[in-house]
Amino acid sequence: MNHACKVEIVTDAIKLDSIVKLLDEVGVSGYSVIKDVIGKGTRGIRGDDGLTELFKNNYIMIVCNEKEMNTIVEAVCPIIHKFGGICIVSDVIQRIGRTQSNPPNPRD
Amino acid sequence: MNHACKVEIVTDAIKLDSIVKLLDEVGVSGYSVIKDVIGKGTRGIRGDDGLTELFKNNYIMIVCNEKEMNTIVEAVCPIIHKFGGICIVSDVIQRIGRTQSNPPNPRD
Amino acid sequence: MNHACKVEIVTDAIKLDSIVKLLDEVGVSGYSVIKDVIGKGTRGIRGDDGLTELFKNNYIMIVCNEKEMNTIVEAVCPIIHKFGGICIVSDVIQRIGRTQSNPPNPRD
Amino acid sequence: MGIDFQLILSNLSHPPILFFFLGMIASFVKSDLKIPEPLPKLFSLYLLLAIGFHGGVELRKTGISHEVVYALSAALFMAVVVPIYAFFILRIKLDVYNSAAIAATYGSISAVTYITAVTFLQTLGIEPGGYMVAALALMEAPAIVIGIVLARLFAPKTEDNEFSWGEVFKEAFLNGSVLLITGSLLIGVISGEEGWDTLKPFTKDIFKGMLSFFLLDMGLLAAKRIGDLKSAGFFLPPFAIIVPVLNACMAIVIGRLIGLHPANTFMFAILSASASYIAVPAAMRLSLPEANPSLYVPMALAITFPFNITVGIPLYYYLIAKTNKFIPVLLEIP
Amino acid sequence: MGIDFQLILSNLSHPPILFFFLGMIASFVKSDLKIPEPLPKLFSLYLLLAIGFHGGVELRKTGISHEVVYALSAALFMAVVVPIYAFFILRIKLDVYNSAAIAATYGSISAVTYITAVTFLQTLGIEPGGYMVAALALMEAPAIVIGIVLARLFAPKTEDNEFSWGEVFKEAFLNGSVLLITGSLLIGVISGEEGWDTLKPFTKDIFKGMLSFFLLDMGLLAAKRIGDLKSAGFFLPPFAIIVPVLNACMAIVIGRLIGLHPANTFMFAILSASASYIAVPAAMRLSLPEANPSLYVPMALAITFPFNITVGIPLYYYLIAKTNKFIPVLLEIP
Amino acid sequence: MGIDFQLILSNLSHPPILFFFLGMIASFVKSDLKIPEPLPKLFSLYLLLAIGFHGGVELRKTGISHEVVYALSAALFMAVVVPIYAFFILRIKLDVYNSAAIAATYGSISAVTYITAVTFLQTLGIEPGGYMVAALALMEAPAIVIGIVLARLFAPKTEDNEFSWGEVFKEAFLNGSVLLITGSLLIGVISGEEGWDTLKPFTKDIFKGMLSFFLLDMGLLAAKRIGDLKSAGFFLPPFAIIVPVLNACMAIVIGRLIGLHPANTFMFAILSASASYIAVPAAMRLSLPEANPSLYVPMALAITFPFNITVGIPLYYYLIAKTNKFIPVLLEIP
Ligand SMILES: Nc1ncnc2c1ncn2[C@@H]1O[C@H](COP(=O)(O)O)[C@@H](O)[C@H]1O
Ligand SMILES: Nc1ncnc2c1ncn2[C@@H]1O[C@H](COP(=O)(O)O)[C@@H](O)[C@H]1O
Ligand SMILES: Nc1ncnc2c1ncn2[C@@H]1O[C@H](COP(=O)(O)O)[C@@H](O)[C@H]1O
Ligand code: NA
Ligand code: NA
Ligand code: NA
Repeated sequence: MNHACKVEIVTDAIKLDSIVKLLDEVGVSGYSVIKDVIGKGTRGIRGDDGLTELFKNNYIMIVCNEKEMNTIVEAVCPIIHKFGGICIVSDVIQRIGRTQSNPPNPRD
Repeated sequence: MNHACKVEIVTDAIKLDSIVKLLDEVGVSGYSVIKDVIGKGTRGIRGDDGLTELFKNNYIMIVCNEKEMNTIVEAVCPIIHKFGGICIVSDVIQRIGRTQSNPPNPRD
Repeated sequence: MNHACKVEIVTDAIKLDSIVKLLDEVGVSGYSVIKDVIGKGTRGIRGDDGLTELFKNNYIMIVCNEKEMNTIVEAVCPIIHKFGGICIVSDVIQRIGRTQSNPPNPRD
Repeated sequence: MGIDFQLILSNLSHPPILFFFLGMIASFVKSDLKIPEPLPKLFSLYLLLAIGFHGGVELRKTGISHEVVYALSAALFMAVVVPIYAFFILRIKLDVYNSAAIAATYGSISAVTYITAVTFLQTLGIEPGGYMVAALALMEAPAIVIGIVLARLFAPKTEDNEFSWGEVFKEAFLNGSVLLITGSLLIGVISGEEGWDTLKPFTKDIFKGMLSFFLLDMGLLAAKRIGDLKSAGFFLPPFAIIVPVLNACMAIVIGRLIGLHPANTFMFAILSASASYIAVPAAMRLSLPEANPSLYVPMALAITFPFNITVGIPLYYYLIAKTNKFIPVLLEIP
Repeated sequence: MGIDFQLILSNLSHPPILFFFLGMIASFVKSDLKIPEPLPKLFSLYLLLAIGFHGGVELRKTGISHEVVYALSAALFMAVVVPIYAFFILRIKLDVYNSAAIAATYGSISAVTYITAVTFLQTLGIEPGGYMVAALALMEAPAIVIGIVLARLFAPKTEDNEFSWGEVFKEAFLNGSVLLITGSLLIGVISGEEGWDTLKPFTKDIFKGMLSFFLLDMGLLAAKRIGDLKSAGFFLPPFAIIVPVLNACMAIVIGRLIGLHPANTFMFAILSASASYIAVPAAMRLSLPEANPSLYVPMALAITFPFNITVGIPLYYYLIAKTNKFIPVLLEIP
Repeated sequence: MGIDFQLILSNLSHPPILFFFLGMIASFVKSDLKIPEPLPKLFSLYLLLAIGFHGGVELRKTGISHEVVYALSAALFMAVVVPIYAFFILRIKLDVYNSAAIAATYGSISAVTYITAVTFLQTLGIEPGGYMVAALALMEAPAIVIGIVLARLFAPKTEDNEFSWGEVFKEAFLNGSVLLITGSLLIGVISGEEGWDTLKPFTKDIFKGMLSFFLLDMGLLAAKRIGDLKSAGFFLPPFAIIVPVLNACMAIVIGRLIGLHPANTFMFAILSASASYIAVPAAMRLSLPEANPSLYVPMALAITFPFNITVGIPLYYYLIAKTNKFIPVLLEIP
């Protein structure tokens, strides 16, 4: 089924390139990145110090279908276990974009 | 029904003003904007170059009810088809704010 | 039940410290913060002026279980009523991180 | 009046002021010119550091004379009296919270107004005493505390349990701008002439360029905030001009009575006339969230600040020149 | 040719140009060196302010002579003619939208190219007339309007109801860089020598350092954009070199015909040869979203800009020196 | 000892050091003073560019003498030896990953420590050789590679397939700060005296002001990181002072043995004593994510850096002055 999902990843800014490469391999139609994200997790507080990017996270959001979602989640898992961060998946009930006609709205 | 939704829009930073105007016309109670968003989509990679805002996106989030959501989605559609970007709608199960009493939690 | 939720809070940047303190008291496993958020709500337009942080919001996202979610929502409520902002809760269908084994996927 | 007019003109044709106008015009014609965050912060931190350091070096030269003590006492006096009298004027039309916040705004000072006034004096070949920077630092915080005290005294009692005096004092006396200017002043005092030679090209030579750049941004900001004043009614805009002029006049009289040098009286007047649009609003937003920042910020930033740097500076200068001989000096400085 | 080669070398060993190369190399070896946002913006705002202000002060000295009027007319002429002829050349291979956008890019100018050329002249001990900064400001906007007009005229009609001429003119004539340079020019004219003395350490002394820093970033950016040109085919890269040289030659002939001083003809040539990678792309993205910014931005930024500052500057200088005596002066400046 | 104490005092009353203390104090009293991102980056890029360029211009003047070759060899020697011996000391208490990361941190250098030491010498009227900047550039990278090699050799083998030597070398030798300082050095060599005159107001005159501003931020940062050290136990804080002093002593002996000028020996000592808190941590986080950045960053930033710029600089200077005559010169520079 072509149902749309949203995958959200927060992880160490240094791994952005790896994740982007990974998404390109999966062949997702697009992604969005917010660069200045701070936070707290198992590795303690990560607060940007303005000088280095050592304690900075990135937020990556991918809207995709369920199949892509599964591939992404699988591929991102080892990065998150090694470098930390979090990845969540949630439901999208409507999607508008150039790439895809709107998927059937699950509400209808 | 007064069910709450979340509309998320990522589009070219240059269209922020148009979308804000549009939201004001719809009469939503509020919105939030994150300015420095980069990403990839049908128009290739959009990574900010620090000098111009040419390759920058904005992220706009609107929490609203279903009726407003439908109006917004309809109005945003042509902008996204012309200037690119993505717009997704998802479910909100609880909402707290000054404007509105919490909608009935669908879980209850 | 150990179901995962996402709590999203947008509120005055000045209250970040209070909310972080509050989250630490609740004992959530982590949170993420995006600092430069502008927007509009009951208190009018809040657009950063580059000089002061007077008209700036923060976005805070917490992935947690339902019990934590209820505690957070309750604790955040008075801050939002006094200082403005919005707080929404939505469903997470899958969660990957160091802290917790993936909760049972509600789809399965 | 002739000389006054020429003073205004010469002040207005000074590059920093012209850049302020350029910023206002850019904003009015809706140009997309903007100085992106955090560049304005860079300029404002620079100006505080430079003015504090300069003041410290000067203070080291003069030492703590009687005049210094008199001037600082007068500064403290104004910083306490202004927010109190302003509060009661404002209560005529406004609720307790907004009155307290606006009163604090006008009781405190604006460092950029001070700096612009210094460059005005310098073009006339006059250099104010370095210790006036200490007066500046001294006048920033008290109004914050007084504003909050007034609000607590007169507001209806509620179960407001979030409030902490510790936080209020921290916000007032340890806020970034107070700390940076006081610290730089001390560094100037400690490192003296030798330190001055080290930093002069940075803190002195490029100073007016940095000020111009910053005033360009202040112009953009001020013009942007003018729109917010629509909700301010007919009472507040005149307040934002009359009270500063009144404060300046009080300062001029006091300065003369205690025998300050006219240049220092002028600086004292401009400090008293100026209103805070950075430190005080930040503190008010935290401690008096019930007050509306769309009132107190645009009043200070979009009315009082432009008024002071364009008309106020030459006006206060003119007043001092004209009135000096009619006011007796009460305290002959030993 | 010998002298040309030496000119190129001496131009290339100039620190700002060397920093440009350093930036390109850093990008090619995939170093993580970067100048984070909004610092490039700080440098570009600074350069516009400084060059505008300097030009204004100079203009005040010379006044509006006949040569000024001639030069500005010639500038306007080029700003109108270039985008039109470029458009029809581009239509051979490209669709209407991309042709219009690229034509506008090459019809407009690049302030940093201008600035680099000024520092080149200065090392030779020559100072161009301050009014050439006015020519710069004048040549920025018209191409934007012409590009959009061309697209409207030749594009297939659709129910495009979003378009507004008001916005086009605003983008063209009130964009940040036009406004800042024009405003600073006026401030220079108003404040004159006295203002110059005030701001000189800021606008003049540290100028080449700021330029070096900025060109470091431009090198990083230019190299990053080169990859985008893969999709540009075989037509556009040569276009991005030939058309600038052609424009420079036209300017050289025109400059001589109307009797401009060679230094000013040189500046006119470099303006004509340069292409916009800030103001025009911003306007095009809004008004002609159908055009592909991955074509017009890298052409201007990754080919024309490096070509002009490395080879173009000494080349045009050499051409003027060689051809000057063969072209008659039509308009004897009174 | 008397002279040492006075040296410490005179070093401490130098404005840049005073601004460092101001930053620490602001952080301790929990002031909201902060230098928002990316302004610290602006200052650090500026300092690297300026120091590299200055060094290059000086190097051009002196040429590559025997002393240069000796000094650079000694620098390379220390950059290799220090991380190795430090690793084995650290293994007493720590696991392989953290030992390797901290060893690399102390094997590499801190450019700001170097710069602060240069300004200390300059106030004494001494100018170190420009080539010591080349030593700085040379000592930044090797420790990164050695740290990672050590970790690979001694860590338990796992199916770690993400690791790539290419990336390690890129991180080590092409990281932004190495590239900027090396590139600026080369630009200094190429453009020489003429280039120096062009950039001097930017790279020299405002240098100490920019350094002061940056040290203000370093003070804020250092104080903020001290809290992280709670988890560091009793072993690491003394390590962060003793090992730098040890390295300085080794450098002082080596410098004398190979006959370096005392000023250059001093710079060599301060380089050896300094620890990296930018380049190395960035590389370690990527290549050894198992190591805890909350150990190696605060050690370098919150202990070693403040120690070096306050006590270390005068101490190493004093040691050189006192020991010089007791150590024989082995290599007489031809
Ligand atoms: N439960 C959570 N909710 C939101 N963000 C989280 C959560 N856990 C971790 N993060 C984000 O992921 C980053 C790295 O997490 P960690 O590797 O666990 O330290 C943190 O700094 C947060 O920004
Ligand atoms: N599938 C997607 N998921 C997340 N963001 C997207 C997606 N597609 C597009 N975007 C965002 O929208 C921007 C413009 O998309 P486009 O117009 O398709 O190039 C991209 O640069 C991304 O930031
Ligand atoms: N309906 C909404 N959707 C998204 N963000 C909102 C909404 N309402 C308020 N906000 C955010 O919360 C901030 C403060 O809201 P308020 O206190 O209502 O002015 C606004 O500036 C917005 O960033
Ligand atoms: Na006042
Ligand atoms: Na052109
Ligand atoms: Na070292």
